[in-house]
Amino acid sequence: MSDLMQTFPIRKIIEHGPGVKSFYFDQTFEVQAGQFINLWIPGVDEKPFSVSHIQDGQIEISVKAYGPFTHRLMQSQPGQLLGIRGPFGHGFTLKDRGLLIGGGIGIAPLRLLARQLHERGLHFVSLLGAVSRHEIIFADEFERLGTCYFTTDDGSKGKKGFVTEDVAAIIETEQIKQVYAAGPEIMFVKLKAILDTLHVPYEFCMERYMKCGIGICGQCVLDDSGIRVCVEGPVLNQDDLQDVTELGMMHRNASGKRSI
Amino acid sequence: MSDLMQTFPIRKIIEHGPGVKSFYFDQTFEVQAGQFINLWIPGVDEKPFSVSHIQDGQIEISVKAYGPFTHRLMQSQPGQLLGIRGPFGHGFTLKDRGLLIGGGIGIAPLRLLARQLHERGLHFVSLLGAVSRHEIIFADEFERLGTCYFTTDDGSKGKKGFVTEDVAAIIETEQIKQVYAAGPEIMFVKLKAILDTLHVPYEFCMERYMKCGIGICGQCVLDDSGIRVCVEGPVLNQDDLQDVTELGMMHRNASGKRSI
Amino acid sequence: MTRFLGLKPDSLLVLASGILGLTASSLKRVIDFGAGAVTTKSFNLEVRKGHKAPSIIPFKNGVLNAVGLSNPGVQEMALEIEKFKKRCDAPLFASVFGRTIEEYGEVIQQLIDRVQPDLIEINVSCPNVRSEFGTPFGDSLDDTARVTEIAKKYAGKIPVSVKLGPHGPGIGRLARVCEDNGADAITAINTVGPGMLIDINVMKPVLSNKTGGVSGPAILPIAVKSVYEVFEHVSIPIIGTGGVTGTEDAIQMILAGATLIGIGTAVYYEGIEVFAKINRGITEYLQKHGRTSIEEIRGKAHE
Amino acid sequence: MTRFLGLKPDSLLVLASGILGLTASSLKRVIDFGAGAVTTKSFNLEVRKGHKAPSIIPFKNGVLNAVGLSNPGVQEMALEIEKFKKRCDAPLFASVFGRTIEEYGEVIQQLIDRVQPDLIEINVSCPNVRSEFGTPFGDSLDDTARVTEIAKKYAGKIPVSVKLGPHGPGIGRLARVCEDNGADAITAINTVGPGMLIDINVMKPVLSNKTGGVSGPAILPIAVKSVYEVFEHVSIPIIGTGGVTGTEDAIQMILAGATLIGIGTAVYYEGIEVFAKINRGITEYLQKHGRTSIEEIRGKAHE
Ligand SMILES: Cc1cc2nc3c(=O)[nH]c(=O)nc-3n(C[C@H](O)[C@H](O)[C@H](O)COP(=O)(O)OP(=O)(O)OC[C@H]3O[C@@H](n4cnc5c(N)ncnc54)[C@H](O)[C@@H]3O)c2cc1C
Ligand SMILES: Cc1cc2nc3c(=O)[nH]c(=O)nc-3n(C[C@H](O)[C@H](O)[C@H](O)COP(=O)(O)OP(=O)(O)OC[C@H]3O[C@@H](n4cnc5c(N)ncnc54)[C@H](O)[C@@H]3O)c2cc1C
Ligand SMILES: Cc1cc2nc3c(=O)[nH]c(=O)nc-3n(C[C@H](O)[C@H](O)[C@H](O)COP(=O)(O)O)c2cc1C
Ligand SMILES: Cc1cc2nc3c(=O)[nH]c(=O)nc-3n(C[C@H](O)[C@H](O)[C@H](O)COP(=O)(O)O)c2cc1C
Ligand code: FES
Ligand code: FES
Repeated sequence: MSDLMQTFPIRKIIEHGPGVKSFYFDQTFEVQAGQFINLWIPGVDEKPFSVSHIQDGQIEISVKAYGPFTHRLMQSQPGQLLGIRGPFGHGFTLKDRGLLIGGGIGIAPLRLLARQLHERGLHFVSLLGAVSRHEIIFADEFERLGTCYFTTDDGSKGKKGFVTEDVAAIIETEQIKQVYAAGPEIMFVKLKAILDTLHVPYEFCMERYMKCGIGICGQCVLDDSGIRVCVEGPVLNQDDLQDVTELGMMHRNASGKRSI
Repeated sequence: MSDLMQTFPIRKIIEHGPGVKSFYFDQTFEVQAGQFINLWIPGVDEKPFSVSHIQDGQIEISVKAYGPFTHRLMQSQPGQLLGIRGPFGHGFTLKDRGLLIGGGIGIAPLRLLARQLHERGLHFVSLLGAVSRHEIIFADEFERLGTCYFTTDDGSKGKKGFVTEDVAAIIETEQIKQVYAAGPEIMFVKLKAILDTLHVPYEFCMERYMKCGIGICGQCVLDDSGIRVCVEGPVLNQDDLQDVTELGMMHRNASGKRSI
Repeated sequence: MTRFLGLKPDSLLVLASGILGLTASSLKRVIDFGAGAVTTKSFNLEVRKGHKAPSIIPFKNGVLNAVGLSNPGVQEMALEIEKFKKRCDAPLFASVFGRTIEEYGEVIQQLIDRVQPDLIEINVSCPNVRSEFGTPFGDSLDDTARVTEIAKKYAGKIPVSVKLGPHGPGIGRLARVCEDNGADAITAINTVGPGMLIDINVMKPVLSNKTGGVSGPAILPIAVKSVYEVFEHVSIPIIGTGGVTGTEDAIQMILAGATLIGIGTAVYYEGIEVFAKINRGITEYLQKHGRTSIEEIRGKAHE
Repeated sequence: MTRFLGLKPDSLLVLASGILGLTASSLKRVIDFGAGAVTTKSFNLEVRKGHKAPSIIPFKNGVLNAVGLSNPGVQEMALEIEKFKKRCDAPLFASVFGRTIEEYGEVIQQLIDRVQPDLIEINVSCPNVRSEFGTPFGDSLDDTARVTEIAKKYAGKIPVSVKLGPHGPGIGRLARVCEDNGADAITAINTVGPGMLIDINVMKPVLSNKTGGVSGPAILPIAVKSVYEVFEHVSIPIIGTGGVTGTEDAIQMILAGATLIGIGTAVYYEGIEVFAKINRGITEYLQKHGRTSIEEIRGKAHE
């Protein structure tokens, strides 16, 4: 694979839940869980997405309909050509006794992480949360690979509430040595507070508005550290995040101006 | 080494005979006997020269004063920086029972050939000619490596006459299987006639006016074959020379116009 | 230590405009990695989203970009510059542009009402804005003269560098016009072209804007030649920019006549480490050639 | 088989001017290696030695050249063209230039008095002659119009292609002016820049002429964009030239709107084999995309 733009046909599309679809492409590169690619709909736009799975020579991208780009993507058909650049950035480091914490579509990169941990025989536990039962995607896959805890806002699966509420307890019971998280930024804010207190090392898969993916435009840079999410991230650990002052706050949109 | 221009200090200069000097540079590339480099005197001009020797990590270029460039070169001093690009083209193939025929400064590429044949334990005989005794450069080196025949126009060393006169006889006595020649083009014309009749394979190290050295300017191309001396040559064999109609005739100068 | 318009940057390498230049944190990090000075992304009065992605795309020998001068506007950038100045002593160059000649004056006014950059760089040469504003001001001697004049007027005692491209009526003549109108320095060059990349499977241009400026290794010889030409036409200092990714490239710029060296796309090819690497390389080069200062070789290729 | 101005070259690849274009033998060999047509080196009335060496020098991402339009003059070139025509049926394009606008007419006159090339290519865009003759004619809309007009007048029924560069007042507008004045085709582009390389040890420009035009991979995006722009401005066919070294590059040119594709510096990077290689690549590409003819995708990137 490379940073140069190349186009590939969509091999298969599978719908996973309300507004979530997976797109499959021939695998032409190796990828660490947490790394992302830039997906180009020719003539439309280009946006970053995590690789959520690799199997049978295909890579899988799992997308949640959100705004204009992702809605357009939902309408695409197998055989259609999309541009792929990447993989970009640094992924998760694979350690034993991990706790994987995922919220919403953030579960996508954790799915590949779970697979890679499992393949290396590393033990882990998952804690997945969403608004409701239907939005917890890939639940069965995580369950097949190890212990799973669930939380939903409406209590329709697992415990009613947020993933952050039970983290301390799970770390204790499951003798967790490493936390991996991906999901909405507000989740990171709460997790960071808990984990810093418990002194458990962690890696968060961050999202920021991206333009170049190759570390030059400055669009994805974090205050105050100056770290580029597209190069040094998207997976950042407790040390990388030490000097980040903007966690959960406004960050930059396409103009570079701060917004929520 | 590379096609890109790089500059190197002259490490040493040795005078070999009237108007012939050798220039030594650190060896930064491998070279086959017969290949050439382009030598740039910054601010002056750039001209092609064969590598005449490699020893103790240095390459040697042996130059005869001729016109403006070579006269300027004679004035340069050790330590001075010259540009070198190359090596370019194809050199001699190393075969057993060779006859090396050199005229004048054409002896230079044969010197490296003799060395390389010797190193591989291949048997060869040399036939070197010049105007007079003083102009046969490197005679002792050739003599040290094997049987040597000499001819001079004035008879001051070896036989009086031209190298071409004794070729057939030497091929017979020495059981020659391959002829290698370098020298004035008129020598090639005569040799070709003799060798084609005897059906002895040969390789000539050709000279043509050169500009690019990288096969694009077309300056060094031979009629009617279209062969480029800088890429397919400078060493060409009996097959390459089959369709060459311009041997010993006018060839192209800097403008591309034909002249002698 | 280098001297440039009364400034004394720790290195003669400057981060070029548009690269990691949106925020104080980003600019500061580049200084930590060895840059002597940093240039902000070009900004103007408005908040501009720029072109859709792909807007920055590597090709075999360089990078094509058409970000479309996206920027958060002068107010936000002034805040970032202020933040930078609080955290860091290194010189900061503010790059500005305008959709009209008058806007150059206004944006400078609004900027220096809030914060004092060490230099104001006037971007008249971005090839991407052609379709939007007609040809760049930098393609016209007259427009370049007027923009320079107005920039100088509003910049007051803050020095002004005009950033030129290799296109238009000749960069030497353009530089002369800038000098005549009071410019304190010339930045040469902006991106080249523009160029286009077409995906042969979907049969469409890859950049959303279709065309984009070329930067990176592909343009080095054009940049070196531009600096050489500017040096022959003016006596104000030059920030030599374009395709520098290593020490040898940087030295070429100096020999051509540059006082400072802009580093942009090299951050993609070599990482932010490129600043430290070239700093080290220049020191070694000077030692090897028995020189005590870079001043001794500046413009040497003209001799 | 491709159709181009009534010609039917066996391949849409044309040897570009200045590459292996001095003699019949050389041009013939390039045809044998798979070119559909060949262009001679540009020549004029005089015999020109050109600049001293180094005059052609590779750099990291391309080649810099300042051969200085060396050529053996129209008389000698006419002989070579005649020889070529005797030995080979493939179309031959004669590239001519003049030191004055009138000389373009004279050289064409003297040429066609002796021999009939299949097309006359008018070189108005060589960036190397700047210092000698002032700026290239191709930097001026008026000069380009006049040269085209005079060339058409003298060329009679032999078609004329004007070779343009990416510089000057915009290649689209230049092409329009050529079409308006009767040009039958446009060749786009000549070399870019010019550029300069400085040796950092001897501290001198490497080219004897100091500056030279940039060709090869570095300029591909600029060439593609130029062809794309010309295609939007005129309806005459385009010989798309610049930086093409492989099949993908060639297809980009076609999608941008080229009818034939010029191949120059690729001969250095890929050998003369490059013609056969790209011919094969294009056939494979058409098969893969279920197309029966290249015509079906010409200019497709404009849709
Ligand atoms: C490293 C990374 C990995 C991601 N992985 C996934 C994934 O696996 N699955 C998935 O569904 N989504 C993923 N996203 C988010 C995805 O990029 C956005 O959902 C998408 O860009 C939204 O575009 P839109 O036009 O549909 O919505 P918009 O309405 O344009 O935006 C919706 C949200 O997406 C963000 N966004 C928009 N454009 C960008 C951009 N260029 N770069 C980054 N964020 C942007 C906005 O800030 C906003 O929060 C990832 C983002 C990043 C940065
Ligand atoms: C492959 C090759 C290997 C050579 N090896 C040697 C060598 O080992 N030692 C040596 O002394 N000479 C060698 N020469 C010849 C050397 O290049 C010329 O002697 C030199 O170029 C003369 O330049 P000048 O200015 O001194 O003389 P000029 O008066 O310019 O020319 C004298 C002769 O050299 C030829 N010549 C001039 N310029 C060139 C050029 N650019 N390319 C090719 N020929 C040119 C002329 O045709 C003429 O016959 C070699 C030439 C070639 C092509
Ligand atoms: C992604 C990107 C964005 C750029 N944005 C600007 C800009 O806003 N203003 C400007 O004057 N130059 C801009 N440039 C041009 C650079 O400052 C620089 O002049 C050019 O890229 C050549 O230098 P380089 O090869 O070192 O990148 C941009 C270049 C790139 C690659
Ligand atoms: C060594 C060299 C000589 C050239 N001479 C000419 C010339 O005489 N006339 C001309 O119109 N173009 C000349 N060109 C330009 C080429 O024809 C072509 O337009 C340019 O090199 C871009 O194509 P490329 O990247 O495929 O080489 C020359 C190019 C090179 C590299
Ligand atoms: S997206 Fe451009 S620097 Fe990260
Ligand atoms: S010297 Fe240019 S082709 Fe041989």
